[in-house]
Amino acid sequence: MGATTMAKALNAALADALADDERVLVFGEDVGKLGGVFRITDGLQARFGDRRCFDTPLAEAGIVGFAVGLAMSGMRPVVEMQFDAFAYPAFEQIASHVAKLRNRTRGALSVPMVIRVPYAGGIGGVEHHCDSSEAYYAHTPGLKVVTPATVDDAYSLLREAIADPDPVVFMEPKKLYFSSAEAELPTRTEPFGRAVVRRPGRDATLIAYGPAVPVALEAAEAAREEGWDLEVVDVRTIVPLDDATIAASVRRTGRCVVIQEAQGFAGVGAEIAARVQERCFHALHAPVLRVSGLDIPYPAPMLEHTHLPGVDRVLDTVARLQWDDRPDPRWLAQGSAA
Amino acid sequence: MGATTMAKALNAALADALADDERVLVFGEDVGKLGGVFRITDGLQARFGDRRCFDTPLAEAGIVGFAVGLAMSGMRPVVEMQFDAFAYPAFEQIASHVAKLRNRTRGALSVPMVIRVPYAGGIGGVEHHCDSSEAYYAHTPGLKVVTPATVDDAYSLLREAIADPDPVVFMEPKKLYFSSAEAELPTRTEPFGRAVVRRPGRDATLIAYGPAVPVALEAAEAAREEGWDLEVVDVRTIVPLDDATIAASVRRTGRCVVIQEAQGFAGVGAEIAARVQERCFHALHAPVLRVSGLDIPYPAPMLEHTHLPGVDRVLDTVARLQWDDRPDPRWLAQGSAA
Amino acid sequence: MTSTPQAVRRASPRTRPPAKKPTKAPARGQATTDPTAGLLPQTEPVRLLDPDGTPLPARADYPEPPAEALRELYRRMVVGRRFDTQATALTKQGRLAVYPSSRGQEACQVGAVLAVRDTDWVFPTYRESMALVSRGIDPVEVLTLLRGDWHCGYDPAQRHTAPQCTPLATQCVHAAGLAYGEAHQGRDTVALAFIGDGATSEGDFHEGINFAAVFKAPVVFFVQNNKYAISVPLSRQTAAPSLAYKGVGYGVPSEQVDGNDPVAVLAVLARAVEHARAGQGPFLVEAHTYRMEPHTNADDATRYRDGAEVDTWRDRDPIARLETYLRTREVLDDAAIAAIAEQAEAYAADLRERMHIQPEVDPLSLFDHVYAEPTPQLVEQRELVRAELTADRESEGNG
Amino acid sequence: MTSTPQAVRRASPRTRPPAKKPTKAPARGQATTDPTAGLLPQTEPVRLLDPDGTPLPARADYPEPPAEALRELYRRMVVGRRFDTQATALTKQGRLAVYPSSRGQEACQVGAVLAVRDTDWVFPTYRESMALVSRGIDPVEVLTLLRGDWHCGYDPAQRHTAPQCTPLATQCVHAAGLAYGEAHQGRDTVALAFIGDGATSEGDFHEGINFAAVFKAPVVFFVQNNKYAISVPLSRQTAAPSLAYKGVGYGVPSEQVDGNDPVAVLAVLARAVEHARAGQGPFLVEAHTYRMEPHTNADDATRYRDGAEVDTWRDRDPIARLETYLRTREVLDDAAIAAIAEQAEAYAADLRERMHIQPEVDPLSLFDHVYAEPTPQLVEQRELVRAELTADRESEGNG
Ligand SMILES: Cc1ncc(C[n+]2csc(CCOP(=O)(O)OP(=O)(O)O)c2C)c(N)n1
Ligand SMILES: Cc1ncc(C[n+]2csc(CCOP(=O)(O)OP(=O)(O)O)c2C)c(N)n1
Ligand SMILES: [Mg+2]
Ligand SMILES: [Mg+2]
Repeated sequence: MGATTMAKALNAALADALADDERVLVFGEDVGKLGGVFRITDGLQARFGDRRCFDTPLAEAGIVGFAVGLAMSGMRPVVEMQFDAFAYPAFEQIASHVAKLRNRTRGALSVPMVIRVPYAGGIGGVEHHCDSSEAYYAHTPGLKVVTPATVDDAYSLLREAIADPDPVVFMEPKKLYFSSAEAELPTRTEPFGRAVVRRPGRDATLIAYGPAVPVALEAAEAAREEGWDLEVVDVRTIVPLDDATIAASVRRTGRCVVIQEAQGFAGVGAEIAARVQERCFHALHAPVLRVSGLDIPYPAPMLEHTHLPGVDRVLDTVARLQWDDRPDPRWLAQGSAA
Repeated sequence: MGATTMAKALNAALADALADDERVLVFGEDVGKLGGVFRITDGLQARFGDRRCFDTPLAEAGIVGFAVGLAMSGMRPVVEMQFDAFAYPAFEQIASHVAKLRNRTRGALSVPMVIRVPYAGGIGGVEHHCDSSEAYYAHTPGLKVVTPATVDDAYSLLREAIADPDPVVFMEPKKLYFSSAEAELPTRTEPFGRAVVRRPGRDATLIAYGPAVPVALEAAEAAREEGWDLEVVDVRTIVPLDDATIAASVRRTGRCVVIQEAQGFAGVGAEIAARVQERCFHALHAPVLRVSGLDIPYPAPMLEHTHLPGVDRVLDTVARLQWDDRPDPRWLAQGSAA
Repeated sequence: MTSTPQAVRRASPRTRPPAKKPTKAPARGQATTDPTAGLLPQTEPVRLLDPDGTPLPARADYPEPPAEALRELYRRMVVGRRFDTQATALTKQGRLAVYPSSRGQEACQVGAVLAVRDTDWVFPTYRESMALVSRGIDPVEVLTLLRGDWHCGYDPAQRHTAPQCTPLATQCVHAAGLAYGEAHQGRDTVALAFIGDGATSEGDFHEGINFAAVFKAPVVFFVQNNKYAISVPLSRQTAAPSLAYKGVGYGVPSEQVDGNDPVAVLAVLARAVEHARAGQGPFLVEAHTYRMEPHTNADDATRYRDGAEVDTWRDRDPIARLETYLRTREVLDDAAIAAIAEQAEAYAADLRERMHIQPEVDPLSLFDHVYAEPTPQLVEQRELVRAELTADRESEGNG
Repeated sequence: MTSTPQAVRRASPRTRPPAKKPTKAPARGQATTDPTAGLLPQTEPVRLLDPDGTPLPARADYPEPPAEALRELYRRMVVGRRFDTQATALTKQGRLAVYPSSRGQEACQVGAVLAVRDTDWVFPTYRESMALVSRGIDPVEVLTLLRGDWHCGYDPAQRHTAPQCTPLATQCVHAAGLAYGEAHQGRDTVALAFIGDGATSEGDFHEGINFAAVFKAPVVFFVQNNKYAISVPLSRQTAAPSLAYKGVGYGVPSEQVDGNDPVAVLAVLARAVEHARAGQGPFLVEAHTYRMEPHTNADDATRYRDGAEVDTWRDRDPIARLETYLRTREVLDDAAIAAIAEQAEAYAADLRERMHIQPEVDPLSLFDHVYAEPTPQLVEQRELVRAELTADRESEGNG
């Protein structure tokens, strides 16, 4: 047992999958000799040869479409998109084929594959390198969308994704690549479709996923000083979503804040908020509030802290959960103006 | 004054824009001699010549990227994507350039353009021809997303879109192309950013946009028989969204159902539901409920009526608005199971 | 239709040793140090029969396929055309949502599938219904999507035939991946990717042929240049001398062929398939042909092309051309032709009949194949639909 | 740096009547009926200087640019390289988030921008910082995005220079649209689109050059083939004889040039620009060069290439090559060279100094340019951020 980073855990998951199943192929841009720009595929080509782990021409639709064909031939492709925004050229292949081929063929063809997408910000990256693109995939039926927030989950969810019969968009929070934790690999955590309570609490539930989970945990820690005991739920798999765990938590606490790093409008947080109020209406003492990135293009390094939902923004929002059981003054003016 | 179809209104808007502003160019696949597969550009090439309205190579990223360059040179491109799912190849151009160029250049470059997308179903189309893709654009900061539900709005919003300094994704509900209404063109309706109450009512608010608006109106009509007086709000512009009108309506009625044709998960309806409960929590007698398409690939003609949210599904949902002020039994089982 | 075509056996590397390097003769006598050697197409489309059916002088690069193969080619073209006209008729009777006809393109549709084996994979577009029935797939299955059902009808894995692809050019990349995957697993499968002239403008065509070239994947890219993409003429798709000139930019040998000359199509495709199967990488073939019908039954072709142009191409009918030739060669006579025509009629009658039976489609099947197992959200939605259906039935019962 | 380059004036159609048809001599004596005539590149990259700076025999197709242009080319290359090494140094000091160096590619970076006018549009990638400063744009503006600010620094409309483009190949389509729009409005603007070898594999390269060809838009596509896309060698991008062979597939005349021969780069680009400006449509140029530094300062090139390879290219240094030649021609002497080196030092010193001043960036400016006017939602979010900032200031005041 020793400290491992998320990057290393992902690397180990790929290596173990390559070792266990010869149908697994790892490919993409710079995944070979270089080991990927984040070194997630480090050493794989050296160990498994360039038939199992290889570089492709620089073309993301090509990479995903090639994976579709490979899956049709019985292989299990695991492809890397170099950065979030650089998966957009593959959007048609993903939305119109990867997501739909099983359905279109009544299951005669399935295209099990993993599309690994390093995503979100917090690493001082320049534009196009920090997009939070999970909602695009989550809104597309036929895709599973998974995002680990812990080292153990990184390993376990990636193994599960590779073994899954369905295509999985595997969203890796870049800023957590070098987060580390004690972990004994291989490890097996809860399966797809299960959210996990990362911190129990009684006063309100913070629901988060991916890069927002550490923020939620930090906020919960800080909230103790303000006298709030906050529960933190890590969503883990956005599709399929674990309604049961989420609703059970909010029914217990009666208050809920959903946290996501992505721009807020029509994002995954909106879905979670909408579901929570549908399912927990009578248990709620306050509206479900959301904390998210701003509805702006991801800003460059100097201003990313302004964009990113941090502990303060979370705590400010928790403070608005109508602890005195009185309406939020914020929306009253607007109501009368209209 | 006479009956006009939405298709004719859109055609008239394009013609008037071409006549009024020589910077306007209309191009895309089959928009020239053919007049577009839905005939929205019918007669434009004949009237304005093939320098103003022309066919391009068959490549959607090319079409949108070409429009970006044209906008940089001072033109006002209006491009047609032939069908919803065929805009996906242009997704990178739209998300990484069209949406961001103004911001990236502090306004020195703007790319005013209209990307017309015939969308949604109800026309017996085969797969890939009926996607509801509005959420992908609505989730992308920097784009305006507009969708008319009436003949007047079709004309007026399209004119406004062409005149707007920002890029507008103009979503045209296919099934309404041949809906007709009395209309005197040119006409000017409420500007971008204004939702409109299409039918006043006291008991609950139905919020809808695009192809769901006629469904909402029909449902409201039918609901009279059940003794419900429903208000119908037509969102019109998804981005920017008119929070004020929406919230004011729900505060008046105390109950709300959001209707969209798209698959529900992480769609625009989720955003609206989340916002409504945030802003109207204390006015709500029941959770904000949603009616949407199923979370499946758009099905082929034989089954589209099962997928599409119709009057019955809306009324069933209205019935669940806890008229007796008792919790919805539906979610209770799940709560206890968890 | 039989399912092991003659042409395939003939082109097989098992019966013919694979050439060690690109077998194509260098065009125009270029020196072998010419970097384009073996990559550029011949300046004129390969043609083995004159439009009137007169054979042209035999050529070494494209030997004529054996008579048996040509007879079978003819038979399938006749049946294929009859299938096609029947499908168009079914749209008028509301039995099909839409049908993209390939009338006029019979030489391409049938010649291409005759050039591959049953174990090879075909990647068709929406236009290839005729090719698929020629490949032996049940016509009702082929028309499943087009009649409004939610799936592609046939079993692609069993038929080695991808679902008919609508998002243009996307299938080119699938073909590259499939072909590479098959080779990776030690199988000598060839992938045959159909694509239209218009679709070559899409980025996915570029990426697909490039992946195939870089990975030396055994793919034959077969462009049916039927001169239009719906209403848009070829001149709006490319300024290249011809689409076959795209190959050299990927290091892919290319050829152009008279797409209304069935003999030439079969000969050129057979060679392309042989090249791919021999491990020499992809091959690009452009067939010059013409779409006699509108884009689909819903299209109005009079808006963008005139009848005179269509008439010119009527004179180059591929079936008549082959018929004349095979009569001359005495491979076919009146009796044989009549017998084939009768087969075609029977085929159409059977199709007509079976298409008049409306398929039973269970609405709840919508949830069966979105994922291997439905998500909890889909299970909820299935219950919702089930309840709606029950309510509908009840209200019908009461109404 | 001056902003009206000599080379541009020389290549202008105002001083030289435009040729009536593609001016390129048919390669390898092909007959004029050859459909590839004027479209294929020469088999060997055009070279006017030997790697050691010795001039090669003069040639009719690519006459040598005038001495004044070459002197200016040299000056800008020296300043450009000094800028580049300074920028790399700034990354080490944490003044730049990241910097993609173009050291070794000076002939391409400078030669290309010298070939166009100030009113022509340039479409750079992230690699073209040197090209942009050579174009006269303030280096601090050029480095704005890379130092971590949220916008591209310079005013693209005023500079006729698009923001440095990161999503690979996407700028190719913009260049086509811009060039077409300019021509549509009666202006004789040329668009110069930079692109790397790796990025030619993207669909947008295909679509961009195809749109330009079909619309005869005056674009010069300039591929700097520096042999790597980050770690991926050219052999993984294409199986073509060379990237310049892609042109013929679009009907676009193409040329390849020794990208470390500054004289040849300027000569070939000048001709390509002339071709475009004369209304003959786009032109594709591939320059064979080499990226001496890692992909960016964050990259570790030792993982994928060895020092010996880099050393080979060190011997082909474009600046030394031009310097030797211009000394031989007595265009440059020790004094002139020293003066230019001094200019370069002063340029770097000024840059260093100005980059050490941390820019003031107002967080609220994040909302200013998402739309022409912020939406109500953005106004709300701006108020949220304003309140957060106020609270931060207050707690800092109290803390
Ligand atoms: C990505 C994409 N864009 C647009 C369409 C709509 N569309 C269907 S067929 C067609 C024309 C295709 O022409 P071509 O490739 O020449 O093939 P043909 O129909 O002539 O066989 C178009 C534009 C589509 N199916 N996919
Ligand atoms: C669409 C897209 N995919 C991936 C990337 C990540 N990326 C940035 S530079 C680069 C390599 C580009 O190589 P090349 O085109 O040869 O240009 P060079 O960097 O050598 O100048 C990659 C993969 C990107 N910027 N955009
Ligand atoms: Mg065609
Ligand atoms: Mg490169």
